Amino acid sequence: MNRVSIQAEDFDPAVELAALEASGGGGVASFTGIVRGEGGLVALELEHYPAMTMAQVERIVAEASDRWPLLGVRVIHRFGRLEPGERIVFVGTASRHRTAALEACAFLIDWLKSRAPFWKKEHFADRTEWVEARVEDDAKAESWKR
Amino acid sequence: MNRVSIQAEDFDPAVELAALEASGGGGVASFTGIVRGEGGLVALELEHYPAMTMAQVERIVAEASDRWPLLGVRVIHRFGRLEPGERIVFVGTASRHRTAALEACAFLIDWLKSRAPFWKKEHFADRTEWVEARVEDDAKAESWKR
Amino acid sequence: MADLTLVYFAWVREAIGRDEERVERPAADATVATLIAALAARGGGYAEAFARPDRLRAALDQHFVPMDSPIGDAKELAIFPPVTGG
Amino acid sequence: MADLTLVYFAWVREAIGRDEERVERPAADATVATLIAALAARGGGYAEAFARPDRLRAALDQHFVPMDSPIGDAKELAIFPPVTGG
Repeated sequence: MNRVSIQAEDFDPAVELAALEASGGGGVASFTGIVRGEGGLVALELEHYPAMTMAQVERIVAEASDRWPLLGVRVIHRFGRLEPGERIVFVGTASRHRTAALEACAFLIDWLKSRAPFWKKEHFADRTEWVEARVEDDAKAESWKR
Repeated sequence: MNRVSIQAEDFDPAVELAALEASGGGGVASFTGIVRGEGGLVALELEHYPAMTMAQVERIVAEASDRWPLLGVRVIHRFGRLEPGERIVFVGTASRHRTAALEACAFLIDWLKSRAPFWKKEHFADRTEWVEARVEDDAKAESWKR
Repeated sequence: MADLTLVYFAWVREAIGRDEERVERPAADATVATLIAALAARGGGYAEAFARPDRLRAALDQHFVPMDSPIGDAKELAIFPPVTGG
Repeated sequence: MADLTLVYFAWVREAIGRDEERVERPAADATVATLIAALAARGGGYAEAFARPDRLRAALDQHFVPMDSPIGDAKELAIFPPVTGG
């Protein structure tokens, strides 16, 4: 019931939620990341490491399934050029228990931030800039360590 | 941008997510509760305290908005007779920051469990049974106290 | 002074056999707990519903209150089991 | 023994001006860090990309590794800034 997609195309959270709702659990949690259009951002460009990305995200999903009793996990991460308001990432989890679904969802998005081989470049009208990793993101991911 | 509905009718999480995605934040978190069909459950009957429910849930939402920088909150709680697989509750949050969206979503569902005036009765083929409040649910809600 | 409206939910309602009733306003120093004890003394469904006060919760005018709260001039007292929403 | 493929991402790739190249396999005791130092010594974009090793991360055969990891018989070494996905 676990599925990972790394894709350029947009996705439909409704379709993903419906599949998770049908997995027989009592709770479905989701997180959708959206490109913020702040500071005059024109577009975000996401580069990734194709040979590594899928395997790495699947490892993160397996770790989540190991730690929480999940009935389904769905991760979608986009790459390429994305404009403000566009979806970047989706994490959905289904479990018999709400806490498991919510915690696993938070864990997955924290780990994607600091362990999935993606890099973001911001395009403004007059310049481009690589997004710097945030120390807090790394700390967040570390905080899940057992 | 905060909206609460207490209703008998089903709802469409896709519509709710779309509205939250449009709120300008970088992250949208959601939790959907579903009736589990375990132990031969035929239906769940949800009773509530109409004069109190809306005001109480709005207080909980206001508390969440006070504690996290949220751009939008959506809570839907159903009452009446619900069959296995049907949605009971939806909590959606939008924020600039993923952690705020996820934490507020977890806070809201924990508080709905132990502070919203709803009571669940389980209908089986041969008997009915009022669901007992779980000590863990109360502990979960208490754990958010500042 | 106006009467007090009592409202019941879940198995409290079922044991008593009604969802609402009006009672004479209790004495000025009455608390939720003393009123519940007085109701339990009616016997029958009341005795059954209120046999274990630790399993009950209350709201005065739609706000949760502890059992030792004075009823004061509240208009509505709700008595019910711990909630199970969400 | 086969060559080693180097792959670069984000500003490392941009500074060097290519996303992939093959190099002669380094000595048996070489680590990621010693190879990066050797590459930096080429000057130009390499010196620029590898000026601050603390800002770099690496993966050997698609697994994150610390900078002091021996390269061993890995086929691919990726060098990149800290990731910013999610």
